Amino acid sequence: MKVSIRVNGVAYERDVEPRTLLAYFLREECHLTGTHIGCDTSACGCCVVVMDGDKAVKSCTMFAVQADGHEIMTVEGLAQGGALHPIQQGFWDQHGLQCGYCTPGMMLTAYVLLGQNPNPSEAEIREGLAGNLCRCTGYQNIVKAVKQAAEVMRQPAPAAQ
Amino acid sequence: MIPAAFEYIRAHSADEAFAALQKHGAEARVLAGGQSLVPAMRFRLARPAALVDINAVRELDYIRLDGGLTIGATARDSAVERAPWIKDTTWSLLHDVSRVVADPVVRQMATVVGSLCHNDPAGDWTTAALAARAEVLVRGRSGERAVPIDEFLVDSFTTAVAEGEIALAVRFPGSGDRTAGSYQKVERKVGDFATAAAAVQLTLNADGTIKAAGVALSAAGPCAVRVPQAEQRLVGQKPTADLIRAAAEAASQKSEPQADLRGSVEYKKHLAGVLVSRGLRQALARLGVQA
Amino acid sequence: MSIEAKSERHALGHRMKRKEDPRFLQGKGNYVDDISLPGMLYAAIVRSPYPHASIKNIDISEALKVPGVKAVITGADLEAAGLGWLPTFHGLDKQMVLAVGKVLFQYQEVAAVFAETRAAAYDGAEAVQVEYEPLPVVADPFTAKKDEVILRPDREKKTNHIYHWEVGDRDATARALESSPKRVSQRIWFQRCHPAPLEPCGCVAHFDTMGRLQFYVTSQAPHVYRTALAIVTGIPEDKIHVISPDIGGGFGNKVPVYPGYVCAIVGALKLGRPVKWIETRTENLTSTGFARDYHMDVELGASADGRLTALRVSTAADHGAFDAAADPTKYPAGMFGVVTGSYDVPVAHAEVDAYFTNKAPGGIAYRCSFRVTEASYAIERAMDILADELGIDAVELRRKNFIKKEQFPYKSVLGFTYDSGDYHKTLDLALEKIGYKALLEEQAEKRARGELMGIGFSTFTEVVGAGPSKHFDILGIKMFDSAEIRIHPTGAGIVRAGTKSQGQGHETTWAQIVAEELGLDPQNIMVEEGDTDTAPYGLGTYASRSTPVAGAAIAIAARRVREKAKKIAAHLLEVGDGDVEWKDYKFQVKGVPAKSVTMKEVAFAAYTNPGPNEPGLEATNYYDPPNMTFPYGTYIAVVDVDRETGEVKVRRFLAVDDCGTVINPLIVEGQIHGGLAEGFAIAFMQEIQYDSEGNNLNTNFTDYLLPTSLETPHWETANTVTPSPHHPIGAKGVGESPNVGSPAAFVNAVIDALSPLGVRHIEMPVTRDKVWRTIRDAEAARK
Amino acid sequence: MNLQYSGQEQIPADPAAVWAFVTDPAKVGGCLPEVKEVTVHDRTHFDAVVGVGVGPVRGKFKLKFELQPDETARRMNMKISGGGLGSAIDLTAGADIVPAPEGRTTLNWTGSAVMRGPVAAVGGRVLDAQAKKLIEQTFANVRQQLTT
Repeated sequence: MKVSIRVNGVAYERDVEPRTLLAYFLREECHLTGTHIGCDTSACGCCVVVMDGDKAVKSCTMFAVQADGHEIMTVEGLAQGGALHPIQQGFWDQHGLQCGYCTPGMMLTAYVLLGQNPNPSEAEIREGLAGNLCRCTGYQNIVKAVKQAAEVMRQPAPAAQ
Repeated sequence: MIPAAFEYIRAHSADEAFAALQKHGAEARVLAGGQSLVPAMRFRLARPAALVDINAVRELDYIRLDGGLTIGATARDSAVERAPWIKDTTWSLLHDVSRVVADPVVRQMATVVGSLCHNDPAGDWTTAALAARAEVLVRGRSGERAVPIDEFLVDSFTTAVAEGEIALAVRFPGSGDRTAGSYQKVERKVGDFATAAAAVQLTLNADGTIKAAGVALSAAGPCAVRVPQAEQRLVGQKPTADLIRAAAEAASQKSEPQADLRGSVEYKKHLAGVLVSRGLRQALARLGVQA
Repeated sequence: MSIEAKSERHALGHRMKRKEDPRFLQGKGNYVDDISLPGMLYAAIVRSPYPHASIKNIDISEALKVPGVKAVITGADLEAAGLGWLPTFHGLDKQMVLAVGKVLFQYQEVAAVFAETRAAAYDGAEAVQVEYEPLPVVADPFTAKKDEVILRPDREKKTNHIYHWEVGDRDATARALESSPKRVSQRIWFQRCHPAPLEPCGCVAHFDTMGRLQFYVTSQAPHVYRTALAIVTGIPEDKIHVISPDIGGGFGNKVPVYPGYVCAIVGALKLGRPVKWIETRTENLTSTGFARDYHMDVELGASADGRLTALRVSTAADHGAFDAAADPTKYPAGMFGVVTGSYDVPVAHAEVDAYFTNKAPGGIAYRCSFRVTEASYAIERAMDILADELGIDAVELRRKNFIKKEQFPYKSVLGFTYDSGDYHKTLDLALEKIGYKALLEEQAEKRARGELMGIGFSTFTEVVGAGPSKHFDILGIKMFDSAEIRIHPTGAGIVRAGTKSQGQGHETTWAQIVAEELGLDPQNIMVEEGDTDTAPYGLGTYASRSTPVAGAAIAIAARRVREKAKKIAAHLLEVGDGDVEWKDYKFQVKGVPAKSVTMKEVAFAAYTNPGPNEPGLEATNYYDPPNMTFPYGTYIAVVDVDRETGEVKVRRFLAVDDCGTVINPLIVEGQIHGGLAEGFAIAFMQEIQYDSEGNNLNTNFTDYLLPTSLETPHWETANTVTPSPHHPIGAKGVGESPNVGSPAAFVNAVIDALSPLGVRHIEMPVTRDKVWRTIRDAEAARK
Repeated sequence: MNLQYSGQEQIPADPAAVWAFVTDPAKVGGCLPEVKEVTVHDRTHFDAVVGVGVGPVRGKFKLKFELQPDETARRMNMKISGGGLGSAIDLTAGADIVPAPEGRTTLNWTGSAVMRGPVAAVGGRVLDAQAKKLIEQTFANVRQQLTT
């Protein structure tokens, strides 16, 4: 079946089997391998991407055909203008990642979370990230990273020169 | 894993969806949030010949305050969770559920109606729907009909939605102010089905006596179960510690859980009582009543 | 991109941000499933639903008809090719690649399907028809012990008993226990659990135009894989190139060689095309290396005033269908002999008997040195039980029996020589930080009100850094590790090591060690691991051995570079070698600080003006550690227990670790946080359970539970520094301490909370149901 | 996963008729719910393919049946083994044919099922209902067939 999906601003037109999971579409059709797969049960969140700018979805619990005509943002779309996104910077500064496998999904869930709640408490961050699993960090530095990102993102953007 | 092959039909209207289901009958499944269906398909336990995707059906993507509350078939759990009015005491039961069902990411895809149709024995929305005496709007050959939730939930993973039919919405009756509820869930971790859970909905009279009561349990039978004994015990009474104890006792008796990795039968029966009593206290507290 | 970190100071102990992060943050990590080769096929494995059954027939005809399916292989095909079995790293057993004759555990590999797409491979696997005749199931070591059903007739000895291992003085221990005024004993089970890294195991096998095997695989020990594959397949080792790309967590799960890997290689050989095999989560949990599953009978003897008189531990180990524990050859029970822990035990005896059962093979070290977590849990749990028996504070009992600072190096009665430690100091710091006195007062008040609050301790010592060649080998290969350092003309450089990071941050810490030793900028020291063509031979990363072994190799190689550099510096400074000294990260003429050259200048000269010296600036070291290292710590958990629901709330958790010299505090803290979270999961929710029919009940993440950010407690950390005297930079390794030490702290806290009810022990995982039933039964017993 | 079931059917036919019916592989096979095909091998052995379906879980189970009639005790035991959905299922069912008043027959049945593999692990609750249905329905259909 023919689908047209905009991923990180680029339109991908492909002919796919209906059973193709969005995660595999992104990895194998778009060659965006930052979206990972860690389970079959919509549990781990390694595959989380952003749909239509405001929804974090588990792309291995969704078929590519469902994303037809939609806008998807993957981890590869986070950094803008050659600079890391504040969320990426936060994860780096606060040592919010170790093996890096859960990191893309974790950051994209945080991206949507901060879109809805620009100033979350530690408790709200922990609640908001509870759909993503991490085996390495014990979560504490991830929470710090998201807090740092929230603070940076709340600053008014510097006036262009 | 990758699901078995299937035919994909994208519906753009309720009519299209209904037509497609009529065409494919038992071999078709409706794809809404897909958060239970897709994993089952990945294990190839579910292998529908056709999927009718209703996510593009705009007319079903709504949450309407119309005296009561009507939630369309493609409205997400997260939409309920974030609705501006959801913090009103009247809807406290639904607010509670919207924050503990599945996990925060799954909730952004999962739908309330989809979870009712899946009718997992340990479901959250099914239990809340029982306590709140909701009804499900089902479209069949003879047109649309409103099915009271007690009739809708037939058996494990089985509902009153027949082959070729589709559930369009769920309607929670409005019961004015002086109504509050509570959802108490014990889960092993976020994203888990309930080890045990209790949904409670109370409406008080001006004199402080209980006008209407809804008490239901999750993971306590083939599917969500109402506890009429508790409801009857509560209605007409002034809330007291003894009354709550009696209702909790009735719930514990009514609970017929299965032993599984989440817990033993005795533990789950015990929890049913504990959670109903905690739910009643919280619902009353939300109405400014201490018992 | 503006993501280059600015230069940082080189010294050890600096909180340097990780050099590897930018690629991971941008989704540019390169994990094995990201590797895609032209013409690549996908493999799927047919697995047995039966835990024990003979195979009557395998019909692949339908599978071959599935569109896209290229080939199907079975055990018979492999046996014909002499590839039916593969040796376990242990060296004491072998494992079936694809089942022949019968299956020995549920989800065992029975056939492999190769197809054009992932989906077609699964379609094909589904179409393979296998006829089984069920056989009686042996689901635990105690049934296995009876030898009523012999699971491994292929073995010489017709018994389910695999091995008996013991250490210590059996008779003296028995006598000491007999004559001990106080004695406690407890059966303690460390349940079967699974490392479950978020990235499952997988590989891509490809024979290049030169007929050389290019093997990309999630391996914690790539060089050992190369040697093992050469032995198994008969392919000359020079024709095998193992590349271990970025790894999404290992925790021990990615040490063994799995049947899927052999199948992928056979498929690539047979079909002349690259083959990718990536296991599903279910395959990961049901067939790859599990951990623990030790049933330990622990006995402690003590004087009336609480001095330990003897320790005896007798263990039944459930190894599953094959003995695939990745332990050193001479240590079938790993380092279990460290079971005397942090205590000065006068006499002890430990023995382990291992058995085959109809369960998945494994027995790997899940984020710990071989079997150290089991040992640490046993002694730390037993100390609390003894304290309860003696009616004295668990802290006082520990303090009284700690090995004293002045006793180091300390020779334990079970044969280890502890390198260094100051246990009292670490304990005192922990008590002060947690505010023990105030907690005890709060607990007293709560108990008066009938509330259940618990404070749990674990003052563990682990043994890591395997290991000295006289004792340790894997498949006969001594457990050294290695480093090779090259400094380029501009003062940048590359270090290659035989280890393989899975998130531990080697690309940063290895660079920091080199930077410290050579006074260069760590940002310009590239670290390369995991490629057997370029990296020197090493035993890999597991059992907290990277820093103790490879870290030492790197420091020593760097010092060799410095020695060479010193000669060139002398030439540049126009003085004799003897007149040059290395000071403040540069070479200077002794007593004339003004006359100096930097390593950068020397590096340039090494290629442009070496003088009488051999050009170039590089060195290699293969490090054979003289001894193990012994990191330790004091962990304290504070919990509240809900009587009604059995819910345990971990209110506080403090970890005070001593891992010797700290290379990078940022990374060490991260390692501790992560290990604590895994310890928390093991204590409260993780278990691979089998029912009496041999069904695995925890086959995916809806039933094998990983805690989320919401359940996971907030971690408080602190540390003391007691360097290892025998390690070049005094470092001991830390990655596994938190996972080794924390389970006992959690469980001890729960038991402390329940102790007013007379509860002494509860098995992990400590579920709400278990806690509630324990409380109910205890209260019933008191009525 | 080990499951136990039991039940009773009142049949308006005499024991001899009932016995004749339950010892006939073709007839018993025909009583299986959602039976797709039945292949009789001999007087005590037959294969059957039955559809399974509860909620989202749907598929086919290929089952081998062995009838173990005990003429004297008027007891019929059935061994059923097979699988589907990547899983294995072993069922045993037993029925006592007991004479009842007015030439009727009481059929007391018991059944137990052992489920193995992904289905047991993932769809446990679903398949419990399924195995129960399989046995219950079979005996209910036996009554039906003998009633009309």
